[in-house]
Amino acid sequence: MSLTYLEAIREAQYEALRRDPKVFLYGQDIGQFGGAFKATKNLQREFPDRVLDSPISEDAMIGVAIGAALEGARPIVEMQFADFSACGFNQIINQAATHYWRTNVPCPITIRLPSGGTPGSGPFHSQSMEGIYAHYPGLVILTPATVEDAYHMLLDAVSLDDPVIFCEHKFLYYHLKADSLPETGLPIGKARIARPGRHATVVTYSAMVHECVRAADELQRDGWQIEVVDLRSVKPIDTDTILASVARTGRLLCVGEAFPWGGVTAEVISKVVEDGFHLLDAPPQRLNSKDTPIPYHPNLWRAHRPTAANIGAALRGLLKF
Amino acid sequence: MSLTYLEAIREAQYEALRRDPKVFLYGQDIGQFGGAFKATKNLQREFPDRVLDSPISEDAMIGVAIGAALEGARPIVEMQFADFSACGFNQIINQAATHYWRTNVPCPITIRLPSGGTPGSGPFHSQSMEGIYAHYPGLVILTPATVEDAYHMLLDAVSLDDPVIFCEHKFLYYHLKADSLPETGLPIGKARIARPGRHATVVTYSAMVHECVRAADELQRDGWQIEVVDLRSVKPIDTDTILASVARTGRLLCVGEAFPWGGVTAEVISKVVEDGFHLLDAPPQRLNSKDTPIPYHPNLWRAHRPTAANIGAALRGLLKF
Amino acid sequence: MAAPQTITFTEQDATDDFRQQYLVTYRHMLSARLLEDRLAALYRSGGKIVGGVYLGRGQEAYSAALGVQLKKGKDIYAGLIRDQAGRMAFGEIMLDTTRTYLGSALGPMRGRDGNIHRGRPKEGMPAMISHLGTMVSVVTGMLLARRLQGTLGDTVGATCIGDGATSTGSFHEGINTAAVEKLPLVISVANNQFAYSTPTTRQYACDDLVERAVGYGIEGYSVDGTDLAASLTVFRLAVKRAREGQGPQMIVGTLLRLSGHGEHDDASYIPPTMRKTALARDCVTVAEEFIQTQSWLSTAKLKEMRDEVRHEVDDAFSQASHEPAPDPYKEPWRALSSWKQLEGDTNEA
Amino acid sequence: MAAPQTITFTEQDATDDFRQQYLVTYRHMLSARLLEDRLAALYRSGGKIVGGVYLGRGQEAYSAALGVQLKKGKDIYAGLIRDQAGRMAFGEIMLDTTRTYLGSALGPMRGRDGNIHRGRPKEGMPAMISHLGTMVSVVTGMLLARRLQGTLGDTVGATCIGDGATSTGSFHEGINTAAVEKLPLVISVANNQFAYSTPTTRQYACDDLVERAVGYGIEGYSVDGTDLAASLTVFRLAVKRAREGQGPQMIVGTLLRLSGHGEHDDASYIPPTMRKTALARDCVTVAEEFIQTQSWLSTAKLKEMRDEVRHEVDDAFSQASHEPAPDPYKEPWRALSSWKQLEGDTNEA
Ligand SMILES: Cc1ncc(C[n+]2csc(CCOP(=O)(O)OP(=O)(O)O)c2C)c(N)n1
Ligand SMILES: Cc1ncc(C[n+]2csc(CCOP(=O)(O)OP(=O)(O)O)c2C)c(N)n1
Ligand SMILES: [Mg+2]
Ligand SMILES: [Mg+2]
Repeated sequence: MSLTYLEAIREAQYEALRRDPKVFLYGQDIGQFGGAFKATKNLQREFPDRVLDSPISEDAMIGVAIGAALEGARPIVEMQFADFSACGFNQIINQAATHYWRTNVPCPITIRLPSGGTPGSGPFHSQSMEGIYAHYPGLVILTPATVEDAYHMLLDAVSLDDPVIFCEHKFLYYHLKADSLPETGLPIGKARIARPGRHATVVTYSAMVHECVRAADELQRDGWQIEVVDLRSVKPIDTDTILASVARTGRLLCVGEAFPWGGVTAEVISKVVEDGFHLLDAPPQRLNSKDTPIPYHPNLWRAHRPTAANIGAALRGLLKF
Repeated sequence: MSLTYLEAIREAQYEALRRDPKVFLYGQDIGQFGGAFKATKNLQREFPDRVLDSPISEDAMIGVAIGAALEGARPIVEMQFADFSACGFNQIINQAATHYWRTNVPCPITIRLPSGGTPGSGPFHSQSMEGIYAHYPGLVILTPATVEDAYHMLLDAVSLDDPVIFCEHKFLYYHLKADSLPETGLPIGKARIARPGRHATVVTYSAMVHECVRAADELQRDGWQIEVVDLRSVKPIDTDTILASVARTGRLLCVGEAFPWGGVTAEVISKVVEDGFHLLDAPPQRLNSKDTPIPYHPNLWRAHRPTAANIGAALRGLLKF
Repeated sequence: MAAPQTITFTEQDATDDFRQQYLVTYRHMLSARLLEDRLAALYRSGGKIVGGVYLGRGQEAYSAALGVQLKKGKDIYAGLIRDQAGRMAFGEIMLDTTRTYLGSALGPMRGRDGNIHRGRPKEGMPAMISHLGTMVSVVTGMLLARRLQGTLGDTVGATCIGDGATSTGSFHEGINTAAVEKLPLVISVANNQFAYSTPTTRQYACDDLVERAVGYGIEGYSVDGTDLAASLTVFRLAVKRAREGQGPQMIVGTLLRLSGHGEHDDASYIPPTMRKTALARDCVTVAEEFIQTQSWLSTAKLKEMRDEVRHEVDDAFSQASHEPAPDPYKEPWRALSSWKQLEGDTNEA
Repeated sequence: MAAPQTITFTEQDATDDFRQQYLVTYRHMLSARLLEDRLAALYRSGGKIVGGVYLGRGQEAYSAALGVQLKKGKDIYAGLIRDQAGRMAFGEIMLDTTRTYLGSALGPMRGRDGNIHRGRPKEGMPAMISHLGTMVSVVTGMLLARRLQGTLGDTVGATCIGDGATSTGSFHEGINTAAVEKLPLVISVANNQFAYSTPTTRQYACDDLVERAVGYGIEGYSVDGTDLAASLTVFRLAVKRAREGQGPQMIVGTLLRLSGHGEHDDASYIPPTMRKTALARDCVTVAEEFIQTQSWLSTAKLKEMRDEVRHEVDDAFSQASHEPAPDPYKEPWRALSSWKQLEGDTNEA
């Protein structure tokens, strides 16, 4: 058996529906059609009452999921693209995120955000919104980079009693494959050393893990051993694992695909310098997208996001310091 | 003449309307009623056609402003509370922020967000959203801390050809006063040394400037000279002024009222360590609100946000290092 | 879809059962009025009340007439800003109100949220957030979950909204979703002529908001919201039809807010002429007169009821005012229910 | 507010002027169809097209019938996904389309945005963002600014939307705001029975979306969107009434999308039976037959027109395909128009 990142997401939803009759799926075109990316393909056939097509109403979609969760259901909401969650933003940050704290009643919903850029998708079908949601208390933000994590973390998200923003990366959907799925995954909130090394640490997540590993492989040729830490969860952030890595390497580069102001990379760097300043032998660096909307044309798009090439260049700069 | 922060905002709007017939105001209850905080008091009487009450439709309010700007108008939109801008979030970040870059046609709108906490206002009338909007390319985010800045920066916002998120702090509305207004203010994007010092730098903005100055005054008694930098604009950030201050003091504390994950304080720290790592004699520190929604009860509220007391404590920790 | 109807009360509706319901509802109205009068007085005297005070004065009949149709423990009732009466009619206890307003740590919101934002979601009373319109889809989702889990039966979910909030996208999306799912949602619009200071002419352009019902493919009713008899009649009908599976029901009650938006507001923007129209009738007085005309209760009995309620109000205030305020040092400051599980895994929540 | 009307074409409407407009519109329909056929073919052959391709096949009559009523340089036209024909009828040049799809740096979006997201706001053609419903308030704002500045005159603003997008809160807020301001907004709903794969039964519960008009207090019309004559008639009327100051006009055209949602989609979810109904008539064929029945053009003339259009399409594609792609090294990567001013002040944009 071999399956893709996208298939893992489908399988996890299948498994979630199978395990727990309280789970249901809600989203645009997810029923008979199986979703814009086919992440729910055939699931309505298997669970006819628990895979529901919604109107184009992101605000109500989240509101419905919240209400359903209050009555004991376990909704998984698919946003057709992460970008459209902007229309459900208010319900996510003000209703879902505050609910447990205000009322003592938890709000277990999972919101799937097909995230990140692919060539030719443009400013409104390419966004990475993890940094926006992570700013708000009361949300858990997961950003799987591997097929295995896509599967196990989605199942974990559904069983967690809190609202989870599940940022799955569209660029990984089809070409990231695994031969099989391990029985269990790492716990939520734990980072993973994607590639061990000792000269510098790259902290990253989601699709950028693969760009960073590529850059690290490239630097290996020159004898540099770069450690790549895959955050897996951007809220909570596993500061222990990051600090342990920086303690080994003394150098830190943070890479994210989102916009450069604030967000995950700034949060990681701030955490590291607060608690691990003495571990650093060089100024910690960030690499994010450029500070413009995400371009449509692939020529521009490739220059807009971090790639193995400029990650490698940033690393060389860092190592020279 | 003496005027409050709130009156300065009203005066700036009066002046903007007077100077330029293309300026108009749009918002809920801003007409005859003069707005929930009276920031537009009597302005409809003076400019009957250019102060318009809107329906409770934050998404449309921003959309209307964008459309009007494309036709050459200069709208100032009042959100009744910053928190309700969450319902206009999509139009702000996807329509206004991307417009110039996509089409080459600028989108000069000013969105006033009555921001920040006051006792008894609770989770939905107290939010500070500057860090959310600053994440997005294409927006300018202003956070005046003084009466003078409230006035001049609002006028600057209206004359700027880009969308501006104007975060005015409700806690300053009534009790912050100035005797008169200077003829001009600092340019947009320039930070201000609110209080000079040489032992540590506190970078902050909006209402927290005053808490930080209070904390600095308190430490002065023990001989500590704390420099307080008022960012004024959180996007763009005036890194030069910050770095120059850190070069003098070697120590950095960043204070913000917003939630602790990401946001302005993380951005400032990341910028400083990237370019000014060698200037630091101690790990740079952050102080934000607690990572929960903003509490309603004043007892909890006072413990939720940074105050002169815990800013002072953080500074003492930093100075001991 | 049939055109919306205007519902009035006719003498034939005055069954025994109706009389009983009328009197029970009147008592809830009175409770809400006296409780809120006290809140207003406390607010004005300063110090005691934490935060703002938002009253339902003038809307008690319309509000309670819905709450009284529903069963706590079975149905759902999501009251909004001006639904003190409806909440009480549904079964919310007075202490929940006084504790929340007085900032007792023992109230349902424990000082974390306040005034009208209180609720007990596990008892069918969701706790509203401020953002208007957003509760419509939440109640819709509660009903949907019941249907999926096979527990819907003949339960209904009710939610309330003002004229102003009908302009929100959230209202539109929520009601449309409920219509598509044909869920037993009862949506009560209290058209009190103003949204804060904004008159309806700046809020919508149709003649009556009930005209929206047809466009959603749901049943709609108009009613004089100052008239308890008519309000009971319309909500009886609407709740019955919702229970029977006729899908969402929209009721628009016409009335006037007889207070400021909050107690900080003198509502001087309400034209004096409007205060002289039938819209401005005080529904509590109207109901009391109706009771007397029908000879359902004597003046003595009415006074007795009023005294009883006053005592209940006294008790609720006195108990809450002696309770402790929330203590920031005892507050765990954790926004996630699973924080222990997550902190076990890593070093922060 | 009067009840919505269903508009049909009657022979009396066939004035000389109408014939002329019909033929002009038909030519735009043909242009759109042939241009989009080429886009689809290029998409399938791979490599040339940057991004996705979304066609208006089957909607050309309804789309162009609105565009042709408007004057570029005076009115506003915000076309949406399936409005290639309407855009052309309004006056968008073919090169704007081909350049955008082929990723030429010389197109209006310069490679920064693509396909249907193109526009020229300064020429009355706002550039849509993807988030559905959001353009309604933008066009409303454009009209409002004109009124404030005294330049509204008898200009109108038109915006288009699909059945699915009527479920967005943004649509609701935008249209309600236009109604409150009584602005000359023409809102054309193309009910093509599906939103991506979602049938209308999962999108709304009313019988006809035009029933929403009454609830907004605006005028509404239904029309068979496959019929160019009827579509011209309804939009003539609606645009005229908007120009005259009668406020927003909502038109709902019924038709079927004769393509996938995008060219990646085979639309196998459309029931074959539906493909056999009148909804599935190809409006281009219908119009051509009508022209022949009316003897307005000979078969030879029609063929001549088709050849002319084909040449224009050829030229537009050939020119755009020889133009340079955007160069990331020449891109200033600045999202603010005032970046120079702001960088003068500080060290970053
Ligand atoms: C989305 C949103 N925008 C603005 C507000 C601020 N606000 C609170 S109540 C109110 C007026 C509500 O009017 P209406 O819906 O008619 O209810 P009423 O107060 O008359 O009962 C406004 C504007 C809000 N709570 N939510
Ligand atoms: C707010 C929002 N949610 C989801 C989408 C994704 N999406 C793009 S087109 C589409 C279907 C639109 O259907 P309809 O409005 O009927 O227009 P049609 O495609 O049929 O012309 C969807 C769901 C979007 N663009 N915007
Ligand atoms: Mg009202
Ligand atoms: Mg459609």
